[in-house]
Amino acid sequence: MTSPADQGHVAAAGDVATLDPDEARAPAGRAVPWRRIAVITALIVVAVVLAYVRSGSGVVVVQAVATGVLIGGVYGLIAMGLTLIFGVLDIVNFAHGSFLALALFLTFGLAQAGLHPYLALAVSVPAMFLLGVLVQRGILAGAMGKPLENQLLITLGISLIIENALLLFFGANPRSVPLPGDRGVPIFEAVANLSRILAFVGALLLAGLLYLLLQRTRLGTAIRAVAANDTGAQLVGIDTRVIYAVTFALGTACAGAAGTLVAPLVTIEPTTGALFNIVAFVVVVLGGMGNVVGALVGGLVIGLAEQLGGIYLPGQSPLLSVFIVFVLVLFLRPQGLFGRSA
Amino acid sequence: MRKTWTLSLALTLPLALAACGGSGPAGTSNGGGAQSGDTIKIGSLHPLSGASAADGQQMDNGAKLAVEAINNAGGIKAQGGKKLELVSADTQGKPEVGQSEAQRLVSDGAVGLVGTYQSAVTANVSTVAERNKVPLVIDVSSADSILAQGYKYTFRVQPSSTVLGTAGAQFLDQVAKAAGKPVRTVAVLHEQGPFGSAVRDAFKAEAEKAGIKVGPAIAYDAANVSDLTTQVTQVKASGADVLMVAGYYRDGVLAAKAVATVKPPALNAVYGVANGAFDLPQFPKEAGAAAEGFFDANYHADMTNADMQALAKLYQERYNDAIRTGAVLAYDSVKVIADALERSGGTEPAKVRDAIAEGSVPTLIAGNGPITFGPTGENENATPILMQVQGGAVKQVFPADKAETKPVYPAFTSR
Amino acid sequence: MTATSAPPAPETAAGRPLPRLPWNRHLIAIAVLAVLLVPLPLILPPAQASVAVRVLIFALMSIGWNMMSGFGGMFSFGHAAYFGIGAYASAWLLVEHRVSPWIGILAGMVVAAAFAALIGFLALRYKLRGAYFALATFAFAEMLRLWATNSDFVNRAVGYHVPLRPEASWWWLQFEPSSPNYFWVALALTVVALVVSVLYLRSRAGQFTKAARDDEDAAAAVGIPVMRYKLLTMALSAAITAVAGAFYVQYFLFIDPDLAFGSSVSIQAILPAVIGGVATVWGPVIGAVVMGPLNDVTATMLRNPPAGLEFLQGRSGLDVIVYGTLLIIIVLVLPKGIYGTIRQRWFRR
Amino acid sequence: MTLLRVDGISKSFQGLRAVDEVSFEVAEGSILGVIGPNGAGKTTIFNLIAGALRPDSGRVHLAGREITGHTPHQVTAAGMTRTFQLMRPFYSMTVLENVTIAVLAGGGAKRTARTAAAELIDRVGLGRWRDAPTEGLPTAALKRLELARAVASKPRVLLLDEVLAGLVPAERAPVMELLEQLRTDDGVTLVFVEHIMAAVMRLSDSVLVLDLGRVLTTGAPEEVTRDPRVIEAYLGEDPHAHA
Repeated sequence: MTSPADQGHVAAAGDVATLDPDEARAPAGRAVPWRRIAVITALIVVAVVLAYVRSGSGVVVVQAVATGVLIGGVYGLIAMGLTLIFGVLDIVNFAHGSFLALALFLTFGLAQAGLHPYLALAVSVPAMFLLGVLVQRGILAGAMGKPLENQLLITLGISLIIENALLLFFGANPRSVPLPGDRGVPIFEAVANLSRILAFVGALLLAGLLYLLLQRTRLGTAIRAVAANDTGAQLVGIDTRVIYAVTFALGTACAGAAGTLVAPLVTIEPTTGALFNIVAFVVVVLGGMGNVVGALVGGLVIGLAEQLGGIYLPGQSPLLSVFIVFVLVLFLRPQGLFGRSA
Repeated sequence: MRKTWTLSLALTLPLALAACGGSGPAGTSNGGGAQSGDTIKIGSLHPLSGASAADGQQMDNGAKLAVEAINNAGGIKAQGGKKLELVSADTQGKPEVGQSEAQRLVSDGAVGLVGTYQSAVTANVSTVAERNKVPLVIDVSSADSILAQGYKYTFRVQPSSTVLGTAGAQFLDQVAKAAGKPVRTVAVLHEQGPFGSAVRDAFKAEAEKAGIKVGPAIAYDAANVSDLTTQVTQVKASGADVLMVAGYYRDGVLAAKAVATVKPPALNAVYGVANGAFDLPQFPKEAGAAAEGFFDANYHADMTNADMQALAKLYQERYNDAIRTGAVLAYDSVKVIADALERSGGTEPAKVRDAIAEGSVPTLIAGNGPITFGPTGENENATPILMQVQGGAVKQVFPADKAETKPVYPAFTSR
Repeated sequence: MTATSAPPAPETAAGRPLPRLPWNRHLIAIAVLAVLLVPLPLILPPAQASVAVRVLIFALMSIGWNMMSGFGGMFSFGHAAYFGIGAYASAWLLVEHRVSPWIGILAGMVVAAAFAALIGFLALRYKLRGAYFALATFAFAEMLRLWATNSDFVNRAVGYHVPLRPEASWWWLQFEPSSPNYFWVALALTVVALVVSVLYLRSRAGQFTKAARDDEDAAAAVGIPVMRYKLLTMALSAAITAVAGAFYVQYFLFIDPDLAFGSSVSIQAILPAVIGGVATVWGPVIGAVVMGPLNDVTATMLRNPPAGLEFLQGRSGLDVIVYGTLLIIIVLVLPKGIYGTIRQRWFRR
Repeated sequence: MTLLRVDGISKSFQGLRAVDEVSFEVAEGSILGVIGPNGAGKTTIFNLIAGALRPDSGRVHLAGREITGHTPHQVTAAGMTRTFQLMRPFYSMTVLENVTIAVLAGGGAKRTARTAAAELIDRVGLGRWRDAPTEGLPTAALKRLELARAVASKPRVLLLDEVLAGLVPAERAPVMELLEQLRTDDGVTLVFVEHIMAAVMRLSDSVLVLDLGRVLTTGAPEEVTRDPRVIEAYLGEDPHAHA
């Protein structure tokens, strides 16, 4: 127990990151941590080579990498919303996956009504944004500043309600939203469905938009200010209540967008969101809680871990390798791959 | 000390109240109890809500139609024409709920139980049946472990995972040899649960007897798999000429899509064993051209049987839905109990059990002889048949006596 | 409390008597409650008796959770790990090695405690707090679930059936399905767990644990080896929850990876304590009494829905919606839980 | 006789040297005042010798035994207890329970711990707050509680981090009296960080002045305050700013 007592309340989880000595050398935000990127890239290369040795087939590894990267982009988008909420509101949002499930069902409904699945974005994103505002103002605002467990339990409650309301009203029969004109597209020796590639591209685009929003707009500056120091932000005249609501809504909108993008890829069930939620938590920790760019990179890493893990541990669930990566990161780099910056 | 008492009372009261709150089931059963003199109760335990509600409701409907048919034909004649009464219960697909609901039906005086679809629930219900000495006739639940307990009161109408895997391998061998292209290597893609693993093991053992190489065997988690492309690429890399798939509906569709995307060149056929997707009418609709040529060795309602056609028609009229094989199995299971009631000379569950063990009941399932139970409670005549998607519809193709048309092997001629 | 004729409390230099400790009051209440509840299964119809047993299993799980997360301040989101270990240890010993469930319960407690100490050591060694700690516990429970699902050692996803015995037997903890013995055993286990937790809390170790929860550095500064007592608390907490798992198997006679290690199990361990009152002796018990029968009440309602809600017939999920709503309301309005709030009003010292 | 000896301890944070080769000795039964401008490294030194931080280099000896790198509870067990600058009571407990735990942690018998704690509470003048929850206690009472809790573990050396800060002048005198009593009646050796110079002048046998992580000077209170380097170090900062 050599915890630095003079740091006061280390218990606030985000602070862990700031204790990292590396943080001083790579000041928050601007500088690109080339060394760390190199290390991560090297690790990935090693993992791919080992997978090749293990499977003995180049095609299989190329396919695994392609599939992993494509799904990883989507994980990244989902995790960006989650990490944004954590960075600004200090909430571990257990309801994130259920927002995604809600967007899935919304997309399904619109597609049933004859809308092209991707056009559903025009509905699902604003709808989830609005829902985010309502949930934050209506429920979570009452628990701001309370112990972490309180928010965790509240969002857990929200997720139980949403998931089971979907079950209650739609039943558990799996549904699907086929993408018109979906087909296999060759990538080197591998193939991937067009829907998967479009979801990946869409996720990257939206992630880029979110990044620009945070870095280049007044709103983004205000959000980052609140993330860094909310009392300070209040002092310079930022209405933190508005920022909290908007940030939470942006996060849920990310889940909404992701929901529509993955709708053609997954089987739509009330519990589908929970699966993504677990992965998203792992990604968030991996990328560093509150780090938006880290979430995207973390998503790619986890997508790869899931696919390559299936090669390393045949017969084990790919989720197992995701959790192994998760626990290792928690213990060895709790501040995530890129430390903290919002 | 007064506060101690207050506290104790405060704790006891809600418990008592809660107990009353939960008295709904008992209240319901008391209502039913009034008629217990003139009807014989059979319990139907299925997942009427929850993840498998659609199948559960089909099976419950199948059981209802059987009771209706028997009552219309004059009830149980050996017992003075007493009518049957079906008491339905919802397991919600949860083992604990299944257990308490089974207990409730038994307390209500059910002479036999029919159910339950999910293996975990069936396992629990079979324990209740055994402890209360009330026979349980399993309509759907293939896990071998259920009947491996040595229970005296549990019977199963559908074939077990082992029977399915074994027959599946035999059919494949025979069909390929008849086509002049004996199978060399079978890659296996199976869900990692007890069902997929048991089918894989039985299939592998039987196929290797016929000189077919089996491997690689790739498992996946049916609950959260979202893509099978990498797995099918592994199959492609292995050069196998047949891909065996044992899984459920959602993952079955994913496998079909992955095969259509990856297109392993050496592949002659995708061959399901008890696959939850490949022999369902909606499978060709959802998977489209990707489904064409897919085989499935599975138990299936015999569409060549006139009684079956009549039942399918009745079901369509009554419930506005196409009958699934599960409903037919539930229908048969109720028939099994009714037949036993005719011969048992009483309604004591123990006597009904003995009569079931000795019975021989005609069935509507294709390929099967009459339902007769072996010493472990397994239906000795249960066997699958082979089906194939041809021209966007599921057709019975093997064995010859149950075939609507001939199997096409290799299935993917165009590739 | 002044109405009782207790021996005079020791007095201090200032001449004021020291306040009495609340522990004896808890022990007496536990004893009274136990005696009052003994005839319950004889009164209740069988279906309700099984609900009562379920309530006790919930309570037992949550008493364990509350020990670590309430009194110890280490929020666990993975108590399914310990419940599952208890369940699997006793089932494995019984099915594979014909070992009595009583020994299985003990073995489950030991293994769960050891596993908790291991997780705890790693988590504390690497200083995981708050959300990180909760997520780590969650990850370990999930890893156990995934491992058990694919491991031949514990029969993969098939799990274990407890073999039926030809006649009732105390040694094999198996009775007629409607036997009140099940309730009595569960009651006895719950009472023991409550007594153990009260005794632990008043012990030196329990006091140190609470101090370490309130302020870890201050506790270390007065000389408390914080790590040791945190690990001890986690081990005890895991052992209690493991008892619930082991008893679950003997009562339901079946276990598989999802029933043992699923995340809903972890939630079931959390909810009673949160609803009843975190870090209170009685919170988990009261929460379990509220939660246990909910499923049956809503199932009954959905079987015959009230007018206007007919479309809900045959649907499921309402019970969990009620849990979720209850959870949010409690956290927002009664953050001390039902009992915690009552205690604040009535037993304010 | 030297009870506490610190030899050249250093500590860096992210390349910044917060404590640089600091050495000093404290004789048994004496009182050492530690002063220095903000950021001089006073609290860090406390953290280093009390085990909350591990020094990068250097050694700490207590009563001849090396305690460098010991964990805080081991240091306390070895006979040295610290208080915190910001009061850190066990918030869910009453004053009595807070002190009782410290008595128990110091090895006190369970049977007598509460009585001993109550006596200690009376002694630090907290008697009227004894059964009060620590939530909502006034600062002065919390400071006394912090002191009572530290004393309860029967230390030979007591490290006090600004015990007087936050107290109005009228509240300071009794606390200072109490500290003197601890030395004379209980033979406790005191090391205290303090901004209030009057207290430093009155209590200290010797004073250690820190600046920028280094020892600037050490000596008797009167000498030190006349030292021009000390005055320079404090320039730009009012030594009573925290009073």
